[in-house]
Amino acid sequence: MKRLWHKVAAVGIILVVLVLSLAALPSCKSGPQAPSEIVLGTTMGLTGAAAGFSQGGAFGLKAAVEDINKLGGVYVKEYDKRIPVKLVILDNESDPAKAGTLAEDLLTTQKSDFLVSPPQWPQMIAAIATAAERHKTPFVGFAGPFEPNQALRESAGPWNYTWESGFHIGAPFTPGDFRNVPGYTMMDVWWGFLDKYGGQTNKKVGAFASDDPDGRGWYGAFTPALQGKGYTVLGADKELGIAPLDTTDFTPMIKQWKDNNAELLVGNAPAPWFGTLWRQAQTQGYRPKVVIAEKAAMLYSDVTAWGGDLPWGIAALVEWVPTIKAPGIGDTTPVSLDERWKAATGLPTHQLVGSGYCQVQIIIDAIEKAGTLNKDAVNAALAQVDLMTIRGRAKYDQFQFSGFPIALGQWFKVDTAAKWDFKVISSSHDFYPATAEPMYPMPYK
Amino acid sequence: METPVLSVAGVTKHFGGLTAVKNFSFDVQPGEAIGLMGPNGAGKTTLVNIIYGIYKPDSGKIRFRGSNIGGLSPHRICHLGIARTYQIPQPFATLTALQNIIVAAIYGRGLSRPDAEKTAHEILEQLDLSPKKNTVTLDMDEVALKRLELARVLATRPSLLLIDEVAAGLTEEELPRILEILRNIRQAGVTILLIEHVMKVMTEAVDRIIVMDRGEKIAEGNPGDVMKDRKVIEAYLGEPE
Amino acid sequence: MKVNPFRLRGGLAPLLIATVLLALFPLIGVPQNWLLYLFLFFIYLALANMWNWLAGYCGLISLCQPAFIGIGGYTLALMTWVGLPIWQGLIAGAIIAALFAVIISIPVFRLSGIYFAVGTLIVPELLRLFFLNWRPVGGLLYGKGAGYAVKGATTIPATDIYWLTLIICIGSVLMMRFILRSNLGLGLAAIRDNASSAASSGINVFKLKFYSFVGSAAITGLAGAAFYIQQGFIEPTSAFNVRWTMVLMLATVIGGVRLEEGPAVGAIIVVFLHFLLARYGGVSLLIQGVILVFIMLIAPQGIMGSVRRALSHRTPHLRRQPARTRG
Amino acid sequence: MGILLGGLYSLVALGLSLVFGVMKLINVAHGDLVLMSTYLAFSMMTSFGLDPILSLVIGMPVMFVIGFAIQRYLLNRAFKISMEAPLIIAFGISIILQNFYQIVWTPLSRGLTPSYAMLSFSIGGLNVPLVYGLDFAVSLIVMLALREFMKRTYVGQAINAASQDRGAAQLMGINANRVYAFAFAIAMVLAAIAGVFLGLTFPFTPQSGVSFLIIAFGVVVLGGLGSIAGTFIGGLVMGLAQTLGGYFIGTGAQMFVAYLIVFIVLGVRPQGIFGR
Repeated sequence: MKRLWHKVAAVGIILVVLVLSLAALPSCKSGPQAPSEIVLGTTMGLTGAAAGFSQGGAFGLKAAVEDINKLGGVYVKEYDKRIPVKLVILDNESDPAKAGTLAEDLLTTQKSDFLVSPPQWPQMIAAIATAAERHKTPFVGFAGPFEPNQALRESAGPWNYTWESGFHIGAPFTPGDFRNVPGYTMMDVWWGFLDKYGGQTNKKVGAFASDDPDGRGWYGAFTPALQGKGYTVLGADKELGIAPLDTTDFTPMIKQWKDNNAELLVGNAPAPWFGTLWRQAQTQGYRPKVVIAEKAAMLYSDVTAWGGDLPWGIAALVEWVPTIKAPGIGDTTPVSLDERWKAATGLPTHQLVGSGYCQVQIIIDAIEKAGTLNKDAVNAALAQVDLMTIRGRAKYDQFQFSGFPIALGQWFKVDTAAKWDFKVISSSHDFYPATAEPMYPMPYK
Repeated sequence: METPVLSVAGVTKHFGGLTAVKNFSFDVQPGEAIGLMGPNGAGKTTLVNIIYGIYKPDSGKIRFRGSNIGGLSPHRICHLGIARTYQIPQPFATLTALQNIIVAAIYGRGLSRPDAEKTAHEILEQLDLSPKKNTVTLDMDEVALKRLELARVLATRPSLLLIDEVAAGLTEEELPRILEILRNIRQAGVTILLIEHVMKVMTEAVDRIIVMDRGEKIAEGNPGDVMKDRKVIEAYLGEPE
Repeated sequence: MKVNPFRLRGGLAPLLIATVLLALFPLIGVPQNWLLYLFLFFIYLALANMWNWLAGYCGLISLCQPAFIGIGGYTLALMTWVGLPIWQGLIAGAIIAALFAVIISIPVFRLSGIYFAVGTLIVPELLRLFFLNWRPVGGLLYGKGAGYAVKGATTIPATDIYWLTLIICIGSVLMMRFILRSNLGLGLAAIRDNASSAASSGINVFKLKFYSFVGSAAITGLAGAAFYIQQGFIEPTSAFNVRWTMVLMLATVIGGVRLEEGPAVGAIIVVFLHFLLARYGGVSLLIQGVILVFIMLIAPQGIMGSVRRALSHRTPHLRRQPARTRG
Repeated sequence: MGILLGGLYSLVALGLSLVFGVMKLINVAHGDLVLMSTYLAFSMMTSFGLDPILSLVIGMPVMFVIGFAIQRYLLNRAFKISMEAPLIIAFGISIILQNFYQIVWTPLSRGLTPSYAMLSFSIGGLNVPLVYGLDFAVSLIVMLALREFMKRTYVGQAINAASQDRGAAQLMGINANRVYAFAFAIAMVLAAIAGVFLGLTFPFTPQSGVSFLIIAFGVVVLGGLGSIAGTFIGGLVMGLAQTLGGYFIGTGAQMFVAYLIVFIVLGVRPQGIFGR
């Protein structure tokens, strides 16, 4: 008899805990759907491997939300009033397996009206996009390079509610698009630099990429393009230079590049990955004349972590710098935004602040265009967005992708406490002026 | 002559530099009860472990009803009809006495659950354990555990039973009962190999005694004769080590 | 007391009522986030049950559960790429995970006790590295480190996923009930208590452990595949991640290892932490780690173990753990 | 090159092997404890400009005390609970440490970069980084020193005895709990040395502990659990497998080849190549 009692008690406790835990989650404060605020939700890795990356993007999102709320919120015609914006950020600890459930949580518990995302890993974008599609909620995110994200979209889709922005690696824009001019694809930006100095090298290239969607997207697009321009990419048929994210020993590939005297070293990989490679290259005595390390050399905190003089002279895409001439919300300018970042964190410029900021500008524009918070109406309005943001002009193409302008920068040694400064060395845009002459060849001590 | 139930022929086992069992041979005939005795460390338990497949002998053969059982795993040996008890009882500590026996009846004899339960009750009755059938064995005393050990192995319905000390720790009053139990087991047709220190049990329960010292057989014969053997007395008294 | 196979011979009624109630949730307009929490709860419970089966009842501390989860997920994703329906992918995920368990059992079953744990820990890492270098379908932009999308995952409604995981979860609960009350459970209890004695009572120790390992792998693979339907995307590093092991252990240990209802209580708490702590980024895992250590030291039998002890008058055997024998 | 790297691997694995040999515990927090030393050295380098290798003068005693405390106050209690309790507690410690590092030192990738970390010397046309050479030399020295320590000192002999047989050691009048605590503390000193040289060789993040652990596991399994010489040789095999795998199959397959060898060895000889 006592045993039956155990059973009843056990089941009772399970049910009570279950109900209590569900009730305790703040979701249950559901009231009438008065649009007292517009909730923008996002999940990103505030901790874990992606944290350095997310820090700037998250700041940009928050700054934009502060700015719009300073103006009283977003004007929504349906209610003829300004509605303030609330931003909810859930930390997925840089774990893609967590991103999926948290994205769902954004829509169910947090009651997000719309989803946004700063630049982050394709896996995270995929997780949010999947949730957005299930709940038919517009998602405005910064995806980075177009090609791998388009591949993802094609295989995982349909993603009718996902609107991504970034830049193209090499794929051309549709005829008639205003972006069919120099300065909108990574290749184009690189040619601006390589056409000038490549001829002074032996045109032998060591190409590297991390084994992830970004890295593969780059490798697949760039190695043929480089070869088309008369460069020799060493071991391209054997995918020499592609290595998994946690690789610790790069000496086999470095040895090949060095033995074949590759005077250019170019690629796309995360910062720690490239930092290890580059350090081993230095101890091996491999000294190419040109180094372009996409993604790896984007952030100040990343390159300083390599230590020594390793960042010196390394080039990468300029995603966003405060010298861009572009509008923010209210009286915010790129320079004032950058100052806010520096004041808040004590760190030098973070390039992804602007990329985060512009996502909020886009969704606000779409809401105002739609004049309602109805999700389908806003989704339709997103297709009509044509807006100058702090990151450049935003306009979605038939792939629901908005390519932003880019330029090339290089890390300079400076006398400030920060020691390193990222300067624009080559640009086709008048609103994105070059601020320094390129260093060629790579400076070594 | 009948095929011996158990035939141990020239078995030797070394552990490192130590020879635990040395060229040991004996046969056990059907229905017989044999005693194996010897001072501590003589290698008795090792010999049982070799028979039961826990250790592999370095040389020699072990036959059960004429077929070689060397190298078989313990559960196979159990299925052939050999059962053993441990010197220190090894019950399934979180199960009740009844469940302990049911496990053996199901897995050792292949009974269905209801049949196993019925058999288990019978065996518990037989060994005076019925009052404790629902006690978790972790809470049982040493004497009861000794019997439970015997009960468990009986549930596998062995034709040969290797008993490693059943009477140790029993009081003088409890001895007759355990002797009776052993007699009952024999009457059911089970052949017994008994390791025991309690002389009274040895002399009353077995037909033949084999004496072992430092891995070797030093005497064999009926209980009365063996007890008078000079080598046996020396083995027990000569060197206390 | 830990396993008392004749306990709770009836008692299916509460489970049945709970199942029906849970199955009705999506239809009676329960808030959507409940369904989300329950979805994760179902997955975690199924996974934790399977780990409890191995670690709690067989004494096999398996650290390779992420391998089965990842294999389940990958099988599902790849099946959608060759155009097979999702439900076939699910079943295939379970089958391939079980087959994989059969293969790795050859080396790992030569190890016992703590060596078994070491051996199994390497397996997910080995698979992670394998999948980082493997691209069975798709072009340059897919597979290897880039991972695969589960095609068509966005078209499956959240409620369908909810029901699917409910079925898997209840399946795992019933399976545990059945096992613990069957001869298999009795045999496993015997092995766990005393392996050598079990062998000499006629139990084929290897066979029982092997069946458990493979069975657990199958359900774990199934639950893993179901998880990736919701996730929609799989790549090697998160699929074969030690974090899964953390979740399973946490759920089982908090609730009470070797207790049937332990994983259920533990899974509730883990799900709760999962969502609650996402708002306190940075300290979330730290807190989980502290909880794990704390519970292990203060209440090694977990919450339900302590509750049972409080309810039970027959305390001695609950306090004392049996001496574990080396298998 | 692989052999030199293997020296480092065996250094990382040594503490794990010792703890396993003595108390039959798989210390899954080993990688994170190694990382603690790396971060200590990093902090001392960035705040006081102290050379990472010199910082071991502080790092080793600190790690000794931490090791003693963990064993004394956490694991010792866990051993009394059940077989799996220490394993689960070590798992918890690992998670706690990882997140602690993340909060204190941020999740960025760091490196110990004194000027000599970039130097290299050449043997037969091959440029070998100076730190690789240091790794190997230090691991050899540490290995020999540990052997002598175990042979000649009382504590060493006691640890040895306890690792052979706890019961027997207790009969000889050795307080096993104390010996365990010492063994763990010594393992942490080994971890301290390993941590600094790892930091000099590879960049690290708060998550790096897991990969260190898995490498160490591979080494220990290859070499046989609890054996010093075996650990050393296991490390060399691991390093060699990694490098050769890299040369013949591609960088992506480096560690895969190494683990595959570990797994095959496990299947064929569970006690390791050199285990008893």
